[in-house]
Amino acid sequence: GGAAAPDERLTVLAAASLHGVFEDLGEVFTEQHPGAEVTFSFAGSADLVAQLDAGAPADVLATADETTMTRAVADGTVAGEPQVFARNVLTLVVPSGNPAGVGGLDDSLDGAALVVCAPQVPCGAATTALADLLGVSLSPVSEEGSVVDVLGKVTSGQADAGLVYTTDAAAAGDAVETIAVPRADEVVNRYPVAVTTGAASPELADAWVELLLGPEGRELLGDAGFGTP
Amino acid sequence: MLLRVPWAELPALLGSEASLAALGLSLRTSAAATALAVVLGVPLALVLAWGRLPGARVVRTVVLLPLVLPPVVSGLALLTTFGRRGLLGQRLEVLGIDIAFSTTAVVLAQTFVALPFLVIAVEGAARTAGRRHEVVAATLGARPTTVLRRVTVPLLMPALGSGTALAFARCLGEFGATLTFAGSLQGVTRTLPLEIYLQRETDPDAAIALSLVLVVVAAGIVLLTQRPRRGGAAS
Amino acid sequence: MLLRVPWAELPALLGSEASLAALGLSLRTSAAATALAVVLGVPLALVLAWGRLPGARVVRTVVLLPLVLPPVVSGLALLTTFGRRGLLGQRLEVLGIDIAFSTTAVVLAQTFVALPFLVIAVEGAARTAGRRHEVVAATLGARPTTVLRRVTVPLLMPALGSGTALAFARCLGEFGATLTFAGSLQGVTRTLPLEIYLQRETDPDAAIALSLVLVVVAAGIVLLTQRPRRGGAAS
Amino acid sequence: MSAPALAVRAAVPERDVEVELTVPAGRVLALLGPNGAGKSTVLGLAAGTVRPGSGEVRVAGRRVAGEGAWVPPHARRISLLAQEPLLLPHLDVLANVAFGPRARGVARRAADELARTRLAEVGAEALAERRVHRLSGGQAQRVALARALAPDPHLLLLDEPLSALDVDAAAQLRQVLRAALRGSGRTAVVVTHDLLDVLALADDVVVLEAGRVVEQGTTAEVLGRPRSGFGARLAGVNLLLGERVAADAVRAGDDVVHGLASAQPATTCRAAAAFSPRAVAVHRAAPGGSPRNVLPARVTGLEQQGALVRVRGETASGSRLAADVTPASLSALRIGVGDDVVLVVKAAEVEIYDA
Amino acid sequence: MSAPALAVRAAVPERDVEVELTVPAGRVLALLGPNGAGKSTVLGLAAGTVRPGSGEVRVAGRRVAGEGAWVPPHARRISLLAQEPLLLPHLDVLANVAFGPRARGVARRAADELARTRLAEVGAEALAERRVHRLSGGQAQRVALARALAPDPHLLLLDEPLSALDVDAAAQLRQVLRAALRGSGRTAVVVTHDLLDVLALADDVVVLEAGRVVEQGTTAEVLGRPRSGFGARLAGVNLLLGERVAADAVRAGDDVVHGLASAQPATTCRAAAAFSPRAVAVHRAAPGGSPRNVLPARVTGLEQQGALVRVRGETASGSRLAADVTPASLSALRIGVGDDVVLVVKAAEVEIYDA
Ligand SMILES: Nc1ncnc2c1ncn2[C@@H]1O[C@H](COP(=O)(O)OP(=O)(O)OP(=O)(O)O)[C@@H](O)[C@H]1O
Ligand SMILES: Nc1ncnc2c1ncn2[C@@H]1O[C@H](COP(=O)(O)OP(=O)(O)OP(=O)(O)O)[C@@H](O)[C@H]1O
Ligand code: MOO
Ligand SMILES: [Mg+2]
Ligand SMILES: [Mg+2]
Repeated sequence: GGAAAPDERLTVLAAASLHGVFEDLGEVFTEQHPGAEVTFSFAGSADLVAQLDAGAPADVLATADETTMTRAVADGTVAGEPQVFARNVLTLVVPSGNPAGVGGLDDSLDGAALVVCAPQVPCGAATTALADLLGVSLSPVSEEGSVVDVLGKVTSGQADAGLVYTTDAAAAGDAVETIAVPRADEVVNRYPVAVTTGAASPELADAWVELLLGPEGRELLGDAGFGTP
Repeated sequence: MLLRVPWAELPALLGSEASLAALGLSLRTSAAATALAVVLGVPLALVLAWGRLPGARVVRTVVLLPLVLPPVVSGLALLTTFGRRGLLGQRLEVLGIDIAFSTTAVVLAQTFVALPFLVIAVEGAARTAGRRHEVVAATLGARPTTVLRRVTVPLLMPALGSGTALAFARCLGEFGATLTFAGSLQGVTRTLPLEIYLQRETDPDAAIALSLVLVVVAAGIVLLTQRPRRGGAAS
Repeated sequence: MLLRVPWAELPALLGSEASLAALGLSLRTSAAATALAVVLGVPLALVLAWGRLPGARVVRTVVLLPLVLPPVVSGLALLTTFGRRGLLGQRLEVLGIDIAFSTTAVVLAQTFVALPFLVIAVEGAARTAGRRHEVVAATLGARPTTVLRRVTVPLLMPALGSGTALAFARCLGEFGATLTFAGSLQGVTRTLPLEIYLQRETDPDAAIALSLVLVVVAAGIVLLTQRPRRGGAAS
Repeated sequence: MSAPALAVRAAVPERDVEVELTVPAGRVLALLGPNGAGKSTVLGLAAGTVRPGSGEVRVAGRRVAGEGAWVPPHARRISLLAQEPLLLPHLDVLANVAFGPRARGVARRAADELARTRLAEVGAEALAERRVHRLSGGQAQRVALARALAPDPHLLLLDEPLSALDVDAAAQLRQVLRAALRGSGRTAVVVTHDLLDVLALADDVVVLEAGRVVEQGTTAEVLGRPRSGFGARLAGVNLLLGERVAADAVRAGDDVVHGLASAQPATTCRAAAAFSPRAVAVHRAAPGGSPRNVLPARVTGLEQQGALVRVRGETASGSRLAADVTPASLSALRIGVGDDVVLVVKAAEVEIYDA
Repeated sequence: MSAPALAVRAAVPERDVEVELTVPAGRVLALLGPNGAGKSTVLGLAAGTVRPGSGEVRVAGRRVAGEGAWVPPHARRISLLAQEPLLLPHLDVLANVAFGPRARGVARRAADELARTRLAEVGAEALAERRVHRLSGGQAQRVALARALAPDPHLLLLDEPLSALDVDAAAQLRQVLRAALRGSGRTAVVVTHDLLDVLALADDVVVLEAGRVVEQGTTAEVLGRPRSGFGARLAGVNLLLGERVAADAVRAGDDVVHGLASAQPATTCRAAAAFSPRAVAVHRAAPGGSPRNVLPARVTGLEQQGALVRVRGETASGSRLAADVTPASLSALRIGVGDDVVLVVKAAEVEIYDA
């Protein structure tokens, strides 16, 4: 909580993977809008949509894929057309030192513990698409419910390799080594944003979307490893 | 886990505004929820232990459920009850009360998961102790309120103490129901476990450091209340 | 929650291969973990209740911790102990035992969270009952094993029963530690709560339906073991 | 006349107890009977720890239990010393004794002082600061007694108050109780198995057997002319209960006993014949001569009692009789359990009265 | 000679108990003493439920407790009836009694049969199928006694086995115990407050006071010539313990009592003077005439005992004495508690012996 009561409050519901970028962008925003305070609620995209539907107070919704946003549109909890503000592609990560000697999505994975996202979640859908594209069949030891869980398995060394977003790989820093996957950029995951129907301060919400889509937003997203539309 | 703690950076990690806010919120909500759990749980436990309620088994089952439900399900259950479209929530909204996604919601979620600890501990003790001492006190002229104050509560004190400690620790650790039911707004609903969950995405080291704080606080509370107990009672 | 269940589609939702596999896996691992928790927990509880162990308070605190830790932290704790790079995990791997991503890991995670339920229930009952009846049995010539079999266990049966039921139900509901530690592969490590978590991404209605199954099974188990208890014992 | 302090006319079917008894205000009733006869149950009915299945209980005229009525124990102005001491384990000895007065509103210091007095009376003042689990069996019993006496109740219910006490303590506490009960205008019901307690404490006696009142009257009446087997054995006399076959003879089964009829004319068909064990001689075979009462019996027990030995026997019709003989004559007779003997008693030693 | 069945020479400092006693094989020892004297503690030492702080305990010659040695209760071949019945609440009555034999390896049917026999002996066969929480106090005590007798132990330890029993049951069970203990070659220690138990059951007597053995000997010795106040009060005689001031006189404080010296020459300086309460006359003022023993005292209690009233008094030096008088003479004297009286006893009634 801030010191003095803010004139206006902006509440942003955002996918957990946007945590770092959005916190930074929030600082820029408050500089530009003195007297406004930005509060974030981070959770899985499906969670956010459900919460919004259950009446969570929010001005802006940013999800990690278009499927969940479509659901929010159907619920009538967001106003207007959602706009894509970031793109993400998959990459292969291995624990630092690459103990299993993985070289890519190929035979080097035989006998190694590969972890991917489950097909039900966005990164899993992308994984399936990529495998189809490359004509390989993956036999993962685990299909996780979120990309963070995949990354966690790799950083902790439980798994020998994992398919995650490039942004996640970037955030993990030295804990993992990245192995580029050919044609990965052909399978793109898009991040849409929208102002909610029940927004308490629609002007600020619009301003946030504008900032996100503008140069400052692009720059910060780029720094975090996101592609921009 | 200790091995992986970045000791040098610990002060910085823990001192961040977000961490402090989360810790403060956690302590406040846990205290409130524990108090609520005691107020609701002790009478409930006594009724369950002593009463001959026809529906006692069902009531006990409902009270125990949060203990065993996965966090997501607990959250869903709360949301469908107290949420804006929930059974009770709709009525409350008519009265102008909206609790979902507020600090109240956090307290509610924590009370929900902490209540069974109190009820189990107190009911178990009350059941084993029986009402023998209460009956003796009554035959000496003590009215029910006096019996409660001077016999029942002192006799149940050890159980109540450890039940309360467990309940408080459980409140501190509550995660799933809070996330689903209250959201994760910094300073409002983002408790320590939620902060840890979030930090894990961007800064696993910070997550481990915060986890350690949580473990230490919880362990400290559980440990503190384990006073050496008295020997067997003469009967 | 009941209102939001899509009753018409329920059979189809529950009958899906994924749901059935998850339910089956959950039941099997929970049974194994509960058995393990009983085998480990009962002796531990008796030692804690009766023994004069110098470190009893610390041991009890450690045992109780999983009860109050948030799921992520539990998972992290298991990972740093039994994980491939964990303290014990490394040694096990040298012996050729690799539990990562196996059903064994699920059982381990469930045992970890279920153990405190057994220990609390049995220790509490053993402590309140005292050793009076055990002493009487010994003065009648019963050797310790006989005392355990014919006095201690029967006397603790109600507590053991409800402790086991809670442990089993808790195993069924275990989510966080399994997710963090064991992974999520259909038929191998994806238990019912993990399946619910996943379903929620694509089909919230299905998630609610599965949650309901979980609640009903857990409630049924908790309810079943609440046999009417005996009246006060003559002393 | 004012209402009796206690009137019970109630049944507890699950224990097969069905009693009717009255204790006038200011009197002390001894409640006697074999184990399991229902004595504790009657106290429980009066105290409110047992609910009657039917009937009613009145304390000082007020209906405290019965259809529609229920006054909880604390509101009955009674004090119950139960058969188990059941001291409150979280309080020390002093606080246990002070509990009743405190519960009835006495200030802390006054209650503590009263408690110390009561403890001194039962010889347990040195235990005041002890935790209750560090007491011996008899010490706990004394403290429980002090606690029951402390609240100064209208009606005092004492279940075997002097059991578990050593001879000195029992004698001393009997006096304490006597002082507390007799001449204080207090009403009390005392359950006991000890004749001395009855003699020292009780105005009236009720004997229960198998959940029913089988005898009641003043202490002198019941012990002087017992009409129940239990009363007789307690009083230490032999009793044959049966049909009056003559003004001065009673038949019980096949056993006929002649004696001295009481001065009052007989009014009932049932009659009792009572005689002291000391008046009974034991022979191996029936003797000739004056005694009119000759009862063949089988020896069921031999028991030393003070300087004498008590020979217990049972006749073919099941009458249980006792004879006190000197050890010398016993060894001359050379009898043992199971032997057939003849019990002989002079009619002049037998009293016959209405039963 | 074979080792004694039980030899205790041990201290339990936290209870201030320090005793040394021996029970020869085949004999029955009565353990007597005031409440809190340490009787239950001694049984606990023998049974293995109390650990000695120092010293040792031997059962049949085997060291079962003491530095470095510890044999747990179940391996001692003893059987303990504790002061509280403590029946096993999850078993019915029959299973409680059969527990000991079963634990010692007797087959189920044989154990059940044995249990039924034992239950019949204590008059509780009808309770065999009862759950234990549905027993009355005395019924529970009977079952506990049957249970203690069932395992057929080498050494039987009984803590107040006949308390809480009705007169009939107590008399009957005293016989059961007598049969079980005497002449069976079984060794037993019985704690009791009842003189009848001592007379009926015990070969030897040990009196404890404040955690120490103050008297021991055969039953006849101790009751015939008690050397402790407690023993004397139990035997029902007055006792003055003090210094021998003449062959036939004892001084205790300021009180001097003359009597008949025993045939054996005096060997000790400490001596005892014993006389029956019946031999003591009570006067308001010192009478003239023959009696040589005149003891001024203050009345501390009046107690009905059978046909007589017992007057209890204490002299200025603290000797506690009793006098039995008829109710008629008492009412003639018009004395009450607190009055000063003079107790008079003929020297011919007083026995003087070594203490
Ligand atoms: N569990 C205990 N812990 C500590 N002290 C105790 C305990 N039980 C008894 N005592 C004390 O030890 C002493 C001896 O007690 P013990 O029970 O042996 O007496 P007792 O001779 O059996 O008396 P009673 O006739 O009242 O049963 C007493 O002073 C008593 O207060
Ligand atoms: N809690 C109980 N539930 C059911 N029956 C009981 C209960 N307590 C006692 N009884 C039974 O009720 C009857 C009367 O018991 P009660 O305790 O009144 O006897 P009592 O006269 O006090 O005997 P004692 O001299 O042995 O104490 C007995 O047959 C007994 O078995
Ligand atoms: O928060 Mo848990 O440990 O998955 O119930
Ligand atoms: Mg009774
Ligand atoms: Mg004792």
